[in-house]
Amino acid sequence: MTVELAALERWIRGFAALIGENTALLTRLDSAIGDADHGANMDRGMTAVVAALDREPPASAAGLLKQVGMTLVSTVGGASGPLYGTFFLRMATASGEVTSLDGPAFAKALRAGLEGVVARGKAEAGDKTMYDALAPAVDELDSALAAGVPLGDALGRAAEAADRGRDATVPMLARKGRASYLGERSVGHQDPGATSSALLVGAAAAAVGPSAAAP
Amino acid sequence: MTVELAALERWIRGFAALIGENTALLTRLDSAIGDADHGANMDRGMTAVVAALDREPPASAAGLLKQVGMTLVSTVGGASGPLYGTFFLRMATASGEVTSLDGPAFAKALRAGLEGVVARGKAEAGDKTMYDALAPAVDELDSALAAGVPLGDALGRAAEAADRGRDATVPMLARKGRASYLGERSVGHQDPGATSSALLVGAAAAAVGPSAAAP
Amino acid sequence: MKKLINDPADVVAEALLGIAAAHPDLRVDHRHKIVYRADAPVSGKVGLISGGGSGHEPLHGGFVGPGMLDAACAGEVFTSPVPDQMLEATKTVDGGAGVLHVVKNYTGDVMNFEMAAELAASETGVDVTSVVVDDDVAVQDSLYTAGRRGVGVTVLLEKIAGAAAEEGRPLAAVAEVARRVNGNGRSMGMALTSCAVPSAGAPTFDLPEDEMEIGIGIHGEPGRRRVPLAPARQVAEYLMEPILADLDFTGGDGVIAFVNGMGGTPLIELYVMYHEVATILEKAGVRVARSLVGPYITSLEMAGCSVTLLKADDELLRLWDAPVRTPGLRWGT
Amino acid sequence: MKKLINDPADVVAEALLGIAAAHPDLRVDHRHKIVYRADAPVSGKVGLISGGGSGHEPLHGGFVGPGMLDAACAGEVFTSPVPDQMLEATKTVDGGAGVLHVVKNYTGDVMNFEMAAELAASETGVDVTSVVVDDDVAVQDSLYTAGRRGVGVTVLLEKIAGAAAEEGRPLAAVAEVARRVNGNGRSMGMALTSCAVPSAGAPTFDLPEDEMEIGIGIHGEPGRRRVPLAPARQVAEYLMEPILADLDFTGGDGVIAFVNGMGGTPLIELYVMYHEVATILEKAGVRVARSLVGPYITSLEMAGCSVTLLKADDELLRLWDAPVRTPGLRWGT
Ligand SMILES: Nc1ncnc2c1ncn2[C@@H]1O[C@H](COP(=O)(O)OP(=O)(O)O)[C@@H](O)[C@H]1O
Ligand SMILES: Nc1ncnc2c1ncn2[C@@H]1O[C@H](COP(=O)(O)OP(=O)(O)O)[C@@H](O)[C@H]1O
Ligand SMILES: [Mg+2]
Ligand SMILES: [Mg+2]
Ligand SMILES: [Mg+2]
Ligand SMILES: [Mg+2]
Repeated sequence: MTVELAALERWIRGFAALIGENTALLTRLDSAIGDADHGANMDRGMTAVVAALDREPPASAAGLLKQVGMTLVSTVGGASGPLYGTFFLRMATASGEVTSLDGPAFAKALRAGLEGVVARGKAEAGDKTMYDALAPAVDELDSALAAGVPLGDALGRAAEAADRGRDATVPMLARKGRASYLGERSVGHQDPGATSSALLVGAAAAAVGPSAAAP
Repeated sequence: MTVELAALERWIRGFAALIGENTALLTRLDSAIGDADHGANMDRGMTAVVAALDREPPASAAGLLKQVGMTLVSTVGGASGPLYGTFFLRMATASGEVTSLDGPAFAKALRAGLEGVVARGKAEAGDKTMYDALAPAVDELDSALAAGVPLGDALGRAAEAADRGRDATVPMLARKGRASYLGERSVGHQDPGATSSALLVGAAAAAVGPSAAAP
Repeated sequence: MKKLINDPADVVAEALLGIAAAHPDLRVDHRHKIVYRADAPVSGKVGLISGGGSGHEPLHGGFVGPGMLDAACAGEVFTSPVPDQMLEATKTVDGGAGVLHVVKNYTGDVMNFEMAAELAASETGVDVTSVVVDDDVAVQDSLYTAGRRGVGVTVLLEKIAGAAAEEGRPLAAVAEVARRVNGNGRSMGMALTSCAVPSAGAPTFDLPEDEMEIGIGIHGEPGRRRVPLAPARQVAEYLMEPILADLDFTGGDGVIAFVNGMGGTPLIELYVMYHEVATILEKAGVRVARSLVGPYITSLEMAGCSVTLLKADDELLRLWDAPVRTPGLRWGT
Repeated sequence: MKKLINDPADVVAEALLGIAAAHPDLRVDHRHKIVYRADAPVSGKVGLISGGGSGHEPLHGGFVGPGMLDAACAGEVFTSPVPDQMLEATKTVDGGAGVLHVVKNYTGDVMNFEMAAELAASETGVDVTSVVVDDDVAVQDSLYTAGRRGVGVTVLLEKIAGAAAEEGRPLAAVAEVARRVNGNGRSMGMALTSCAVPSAGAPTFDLPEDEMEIGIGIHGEPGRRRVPLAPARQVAEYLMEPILADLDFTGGDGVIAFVNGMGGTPLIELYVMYHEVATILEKAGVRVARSLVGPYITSLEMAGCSVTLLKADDELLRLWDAPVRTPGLRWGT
């Protein structure tokens, strides 16, 4: 099972749709421990991404992911712009000029994206950031694939790991980003970036779809 | 029956006390059709008046009324400062350096005060101002005295006329002062200055006291 | 009602202490609550004084300095100052050429300034002339009412007449310029929220979340009408329509366009409003010669804005451009 | 949420249209949302650019002009601008002597400016140096967190570094002055009410009628703690105590004392606060060399204030006094 260019595009469009549906939620989460703009930021960015896809359909995985990354960098701003932007730009570099990625290649690209987020933002596990949703998802994908789970199901497990990671940010004390100013008072709130990241992984699972049941 | 210096002083102190009790009411009325300061203005002024009385007890009717007028002019500001100030300054001039005023003399002094208010503020009957409480009171005092009613009772009737005059401001459309900016929207609200003026006349009646019942 | 104050009764006195501490080139007479130029009186120059209730800052104290006012009298919040203050200010700034009283047209201000002028005439030899500002088109003008309120034009008038005085013109000429500014200026304001007078302890009026007040005064006096909340574009039309209907602003040397913040509205919104105002002016064929955007005549924490247009000629523009050095307006020096 | 805006999505673009119309001596690049000096680039002069989320006006666009910034990049409300904007601004203002990026210490601002600097290095030959402002003592400083926020010192730094650039100093020297300002400045803020981000459509936080937030940031980020409403005197102590504890402000040539309004607080209250701040400084033996009172780095319509102290030496004071001509700060020219 591979991820075709069309599936990548479904992923991105699906993520944009999820962001659109959850704009108010993301902003509300960001009101509690940030500055009430994460929903608007992501929605502005993903709307621009979809517009760019409509305008100039990319011809390769690298082309698509680079277009997404560049568009996010140029339209989102805030902390999430450079972070998600770098995520996709690094994924693009890792993917190369191909029109389909097999499971390991897609997982490798995701890990490269995750490493980009760390390079840019210096977050560690437990800092209460998008990292806490993305990292468990990438880890889960790797181990599921290593255990022979087909890609679609492996992505489903990754999405569940991202959701658990997102939920796990609730009790954390923020050490990065705007929420870190709150110290103790950040405890008890779900991180907005981890929430959008869980949507990102969920959209990937949905775009690739569950693997056909073994006959 | 005459108004002694002590009764004049009781009048002024009694008015100050009534203003103190009604500060919030006067401000509330002024919020509706003005700028929410009539209570504070009058209270600041009458507090200063009482302090001046304590400091320098005046030796004549003119001395007392002038002190009151000057203090109000110097401490109240707004529309009510010059108006009440002029009222008392004109009363002082009309009273002269005496220590007691008989009924007609007191009534004459009040009318001089009223004329001062008109000279300063150009209000006419029905303009929805303090004039609409003061003028009926002064008229009523004159006619009661002319009908042989003793001063104390005549002041009681004047106070009732002031209250009626105050109530009659409710349906009026303001043509003077800040409430005039409201046009039609001033209708239905009681004028704050007419309200404080009714307190002024009521305080005079209380200070002089009802005449002893005929034996 | 949340405010950064101590005792409501001390707000004005304490703010004057703050002004004195923050502006070493101003002097404050704390007894009389007067802010005046450190170099007052300026010999041979017409003195300009104004004053009014506090709560409109920077008006008037923030406009004291070379090129604008010589002194400002601070009344209690929203309450005209008392004649003693204007008398004292008149004496303080008289440099021998007389003193112009700039009076906003409110019954209280007019009467207190009138009494001050009477006192000045009887107690001093100072030549006093008064100019009354009444530019608010929200108010029906009539001989039988208190007339129009003095609002935004006050700022422009104090600047321009101040420049005329600084040039050494005689009292009559400075007064003439001031009256010309008043005659050629019109304003209209609106509010999104109420203000709260500190001593009153509660908002002056209630304004539902989905309504705004058009034609409001600078003391939270109710305006012409309440209307549903509307976009900035519509608000600009509500304000501009009566202004443009009241005076022909086309021709001449253009207008000074002034979008004023009422106190609680952020600057970013005032620029959005200025854009709408400029767009309407362009459509109406009115040329903008100069502009001013910011909170200059405020109403405590009231959210809202006002628009002022002043039809200018070459001379008024030159006086507008002349140097001014006050806390509130400062350029050219 | 009541605002003088049209579509929330257009607030920044329309405000920039207003700025362009109101300030003919500034230029606005509407595509990139950059405000820049009409005479940019100034040949041989170090260019100063800054930028950040909108909603803090006059910061930064209102500080563009001779003696201060060469350009300001406007992000969405409370959202750092994107690298393309800083890159474009860098190219626009480079007069051959390099460009200083003034960055407030927020994760988003830091990362976007970083990417812009990387792009400038790879795409242009422009020499770029960045200075990060982190003066907010409300925030615990640590290697493991995002560090202190950049707040009030930003205004003072842009003025002083701008003067140093105007003098013709080289990039390293301008950056050194800027870092010195940051190292010697501390701030702390508080809020009485929340702000509301236009696109969010609701207040960022709830603050009961009888409470205030101490240590708030300029984006309505919750502060150190909530306490019951208290008089200005007490509020001044809440803000001054951590500032004075963090740095010794005695000695030297005194401080620049800056009481800043958060947007919704009227000027009269800021002067009341300034009086309290000056009183505390006097007791603490800190001499005030210069002062600034007004809304200069705001948080939309949030009511509240912040205090900034900058320990100054003779040189910083001279640079502070140097001429500046911007919409927000203007003197000496
Ligand atoms: N250093 C960082 N590393 C990883 N993620 C971060 C970092 N800082 C912030 N984030 C993420 O960014 C999210 C906030 O994004 P957003 O609200 O769009 O930007 P801003 O904080 O600039 O307003 C946070 O919820 C967090 O997940
Ligand atoms: N021209 C006038 N003549 C008589 N009374 C007046 C006039 N103008 C105003 N008033 C009275 O003054 C009252 C308001 O006083 P106050 O609130 O203290 O002053 P201000 O209107 O300046 O705030 C009004 O209610 C009205 O009764
Ligand atoms: Mg945010
Ligand atoms: Mg009143
Ligand atoms: Mg008043
Ligand atoms: Mg943000």
